[in-house]
Amino acid sequence: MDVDLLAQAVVSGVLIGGLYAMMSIGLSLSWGALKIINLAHFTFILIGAYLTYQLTTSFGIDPFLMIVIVFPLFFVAGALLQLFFEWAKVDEFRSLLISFGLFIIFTSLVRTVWTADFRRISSEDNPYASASIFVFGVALQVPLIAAFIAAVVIAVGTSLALSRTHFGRAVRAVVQDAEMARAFGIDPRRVAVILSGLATAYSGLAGVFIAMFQVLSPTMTFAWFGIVFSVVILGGLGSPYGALGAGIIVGVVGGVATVVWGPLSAPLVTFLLLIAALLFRPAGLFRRSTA
Amino acid sequence: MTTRNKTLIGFAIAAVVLGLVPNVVDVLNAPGFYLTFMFTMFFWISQASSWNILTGYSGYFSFGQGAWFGIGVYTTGILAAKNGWPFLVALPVAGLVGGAAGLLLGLVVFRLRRLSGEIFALTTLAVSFVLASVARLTSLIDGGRGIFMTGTPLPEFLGDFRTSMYRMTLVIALLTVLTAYLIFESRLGWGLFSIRDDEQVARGLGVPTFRYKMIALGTNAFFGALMGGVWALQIGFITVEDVFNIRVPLLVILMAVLGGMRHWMGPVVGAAIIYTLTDRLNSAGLADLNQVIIGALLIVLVLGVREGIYLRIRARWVASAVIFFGAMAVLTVFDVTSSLIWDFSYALLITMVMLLIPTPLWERLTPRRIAEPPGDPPPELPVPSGKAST
Amino acid sequence: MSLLVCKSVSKRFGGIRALNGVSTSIEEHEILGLVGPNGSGKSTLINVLSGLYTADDGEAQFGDLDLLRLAPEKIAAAGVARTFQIPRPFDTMTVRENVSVSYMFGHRRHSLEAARDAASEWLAFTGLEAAADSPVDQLTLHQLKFLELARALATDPTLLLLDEVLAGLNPTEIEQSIEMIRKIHERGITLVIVEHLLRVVTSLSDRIVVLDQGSVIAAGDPTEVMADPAVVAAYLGGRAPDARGA
Amino acid sequence: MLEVRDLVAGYGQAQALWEVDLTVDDGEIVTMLGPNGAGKSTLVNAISGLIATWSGTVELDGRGLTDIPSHRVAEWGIAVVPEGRRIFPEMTVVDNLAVGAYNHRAREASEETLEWVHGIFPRLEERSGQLAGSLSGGEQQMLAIGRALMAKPSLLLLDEPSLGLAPIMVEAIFEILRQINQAGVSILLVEQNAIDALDLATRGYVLEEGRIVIEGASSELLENEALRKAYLGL
Repeated sequence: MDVDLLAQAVVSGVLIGGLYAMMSIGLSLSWGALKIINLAHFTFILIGAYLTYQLTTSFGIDPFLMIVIVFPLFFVAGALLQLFFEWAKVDEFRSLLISFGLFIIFTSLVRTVWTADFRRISSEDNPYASASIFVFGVALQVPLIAAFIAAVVIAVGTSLALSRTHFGRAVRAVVQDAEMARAFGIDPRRVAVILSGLATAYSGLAGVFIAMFQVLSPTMTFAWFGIVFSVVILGGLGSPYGALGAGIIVGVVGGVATVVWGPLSAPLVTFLLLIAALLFRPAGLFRRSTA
Repeated sequence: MTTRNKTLIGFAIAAVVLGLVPNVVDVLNAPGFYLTFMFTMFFWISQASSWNILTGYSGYFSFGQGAWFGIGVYTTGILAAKNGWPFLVALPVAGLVGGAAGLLLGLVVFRLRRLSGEIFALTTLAVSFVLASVARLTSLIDGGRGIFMTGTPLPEFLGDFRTSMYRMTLVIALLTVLTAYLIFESRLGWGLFSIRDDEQVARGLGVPTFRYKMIALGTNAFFGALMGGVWALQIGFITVEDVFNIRVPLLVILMAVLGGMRHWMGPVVGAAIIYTLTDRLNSAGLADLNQVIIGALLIVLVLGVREGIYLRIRARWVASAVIFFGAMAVLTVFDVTSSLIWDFSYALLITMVMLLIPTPLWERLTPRRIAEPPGDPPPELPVPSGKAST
Repeated sequence: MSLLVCKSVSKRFGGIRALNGVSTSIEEHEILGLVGPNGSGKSTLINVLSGLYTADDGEAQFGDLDLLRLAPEKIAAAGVARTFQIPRPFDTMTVRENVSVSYMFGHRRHSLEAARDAASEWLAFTGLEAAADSPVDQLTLHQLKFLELARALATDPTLLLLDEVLAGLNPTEIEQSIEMIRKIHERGITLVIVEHLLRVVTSLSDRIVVLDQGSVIAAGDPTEVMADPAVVAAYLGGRAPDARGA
Repeated sequence: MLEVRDLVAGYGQAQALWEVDLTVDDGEIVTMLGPNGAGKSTLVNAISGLIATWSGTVELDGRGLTDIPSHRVAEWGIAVVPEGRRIFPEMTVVDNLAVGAYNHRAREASEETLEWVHGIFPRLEERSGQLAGSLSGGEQQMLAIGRALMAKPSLLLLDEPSLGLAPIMVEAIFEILRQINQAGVSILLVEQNAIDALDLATRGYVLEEGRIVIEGASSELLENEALRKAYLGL
């Protein structure tokens, strides 16, 4: 076996793992903290990607600038969506169905606006796609590195916010015992709206990075299902560090499997890992067991 | 006569009438797409009904329909197309392989730990992903090359390809719905309903929950794979991407939820409605709009018609019948559209609009008597005995 | 003759000992009152005996079966039924269907047809006929509690464990419920009642077992037991007499 | 300071309280006694806004509490130590305390309050970084009280703090309640443990089947036969 190839696989696996983590944190937070299995996150990623494609192509905006545009836009969308869920008073099961409905609607809207053709930001508008940095002799795409850094920033930032700030403590209190949180002055609704905004914004950001180096198509969400759910479950619901760790594991395992058994084996190994986790550690790999 | 006998006679009549359709189409020299339209509907009715036996009855939410479907497709693909088995011998084997796979999964997930709802759902989803990967990797199954079904010979007594497809899917759909009905009206069914409502209490009352869940999952997988086995022929060229995608489970969920998961007829009605809408909008070149409508419909129904369309129809059966058949009659007589299928779908749409009227508003619009199906006594309000003063 | 003999039944939750070696017996055809202050382990004992929780230790001999080693459905089939303090009806079913299901399974297996008739009988017994075809969400709390009873009775139990049947009811409803419990007892069913309304328990029960912090602190004739200093201390607090924890 | 008039409340359809009247004056410790299921927890939950009241009024220092959103009650000076403690098990001890000081009034002073609480419960300071779920029962009770104190309440509601604790721990907790009271916090103590509670309180009420059946000074109540009757059903 080629050691260089393996090293390359591990390093790029780690990087792509960062992207996986960013794609998954939104769903993980929504499921773990808001008790809403929000399939619409898949389409938030998709829309984030297409929006990036459109604005960079039409107006020549720098792809990295899209981060500042997408974040607030998606934050508001997520907050509004949460208000809708609150209004509809949905339980976990019905949230799955409703967000599935949203998933279908958004996906076909994307298809209507941008057609089913493959889209890619032209290299003029996106100089980063072809740029690589050599680290230890391994070529790494710039967008992938950027995505990894962004994922680390998001995971660390969210984790710190959850553990150190008043808002973060309020979130955790609401998740563990909403009634008691309320008794101490926390408004669970406000917390949920903000959190949903953040979760949605993260998904939108993942889309920005995807647009930077991948070819876009409206059906790409389906390929994400397996990876994102693997990361969410392996990482433990609602845990940003968990998502980062699980994203990297999924990325590396996939990369190594590709080198060892060929590219087709990567999903198999990933999903077997997911099934093992579902059966033996449904709370995730990184969760301290408390009970 | 008992309700059960009436229903069974209904099944027999449906079987005979639907069984004669190819002959009628032949005699009238009607276009062949009528048969295609109907057998595709049978496919979805069977898929949705079999899914509902597990999820609607027992409450264990499954994303795994694609797995059972795919097992069926690939089993007949391998046996009939690659190894030359007679198709009608390969077909039941497909069902059995699917059923066995279902039981195997059940053995693991129901025994190993009591999985909560979402974890069970995701496990079933993951199983179809794994199967897809295995199929893609293994050259014995697919190996990324796909399987051509087009040369597979079918017995002559089934008729030409379309008619054969029609007859096979009809038989399987009837069997699936009949099974769903028989379970619905049995101890097994009631045991499953009690599991859905409160599994702990069900066990405490003596329901053998493990065995019942296994039967439900096995039956679901069996019929899913059996129909998948037939569908391999319709696909023609089997690829992993076409078979193990998220489409089958998603549509099946939609259909059952829309029609209503609490009744055996719910998925039948849901499948008929969704498939008709999808088919028409696609043929009108509005595939994307179609998806938007279906997604919106799902949201509206989940929020507004929690019991599902079928029970709504029962509660408003007079209005439904009048509007549907009235619309059909008007559309056909005045020849508004180009085909019967269009008439059917317009009538369906109009009826749906009526069904979406919220119950409180509906009750104010109609005198109560008319909305009541005959034979069913009006639900009596309980007499509060010594109710707490508030 | 003893119908059920519990020997050092124990159950821990995390660091808390909910049941700390409970030994007691239930005689055939008696009404046994199970009382004790909040958190003393009464409901836990019911949950352990009905198989809802798995005990950590001990045994509960019911005939030649050890209830602590049986799955809940097997316990039901052996003839032990229970009710829940907060009613847990099957909420997509009508009242009649709730009772039918329990008759179909329960102690002996019955057909669907037989269950419809039997359900009527138990609905009549509990006075729920008028509400028979209503969905359960239209019932009052009082009716839901009687539905719990009807459903438990339909399993044809020899031993019935009642967990706080009276909680949340008003005085009139309490009187009606007491009558119902007497009627059930007259049918030859052995009853264990967990109840916090002591005046009711003492008047209904043949015998009383008092739990405190997961242990039996007294057992016997209702009036005598309730005058026991250890019991008084368990309820009123203050300096614990030496009997405590015995 | 606290005035409850004609309070009616319950869960779902189950009415648990019938026209309850009670008052707590500034600086007082008042105890609400009663057997299991008498409606004591419902009373605590209704006053602290955890459940909606059906009718009647709850006033703190003359301001009505029944119509404000329940997450505002803390701001107005009521803090609760609920039955079963209900600390946030997967948060650290110090984070639990910080949640207590979430309301704006308390947040500003939270550092001083934390010092005060650590002074009362040195154990909580030692265990600062530990997950609350891993504490012993007694420590969890301390944490629940500490968390409530962090809210800088003028009135502290306690729902059966003695539940499930060893007698020696009960004694310690009650001693601390006395300290807290001397620091100027009024206390409404809901208890089943009548003798210890009356020992601590100046006045008491007895709740039976959702109604107040006796009220009076602690010394009188202890001798009252009706108290025994309410508890022991004799």
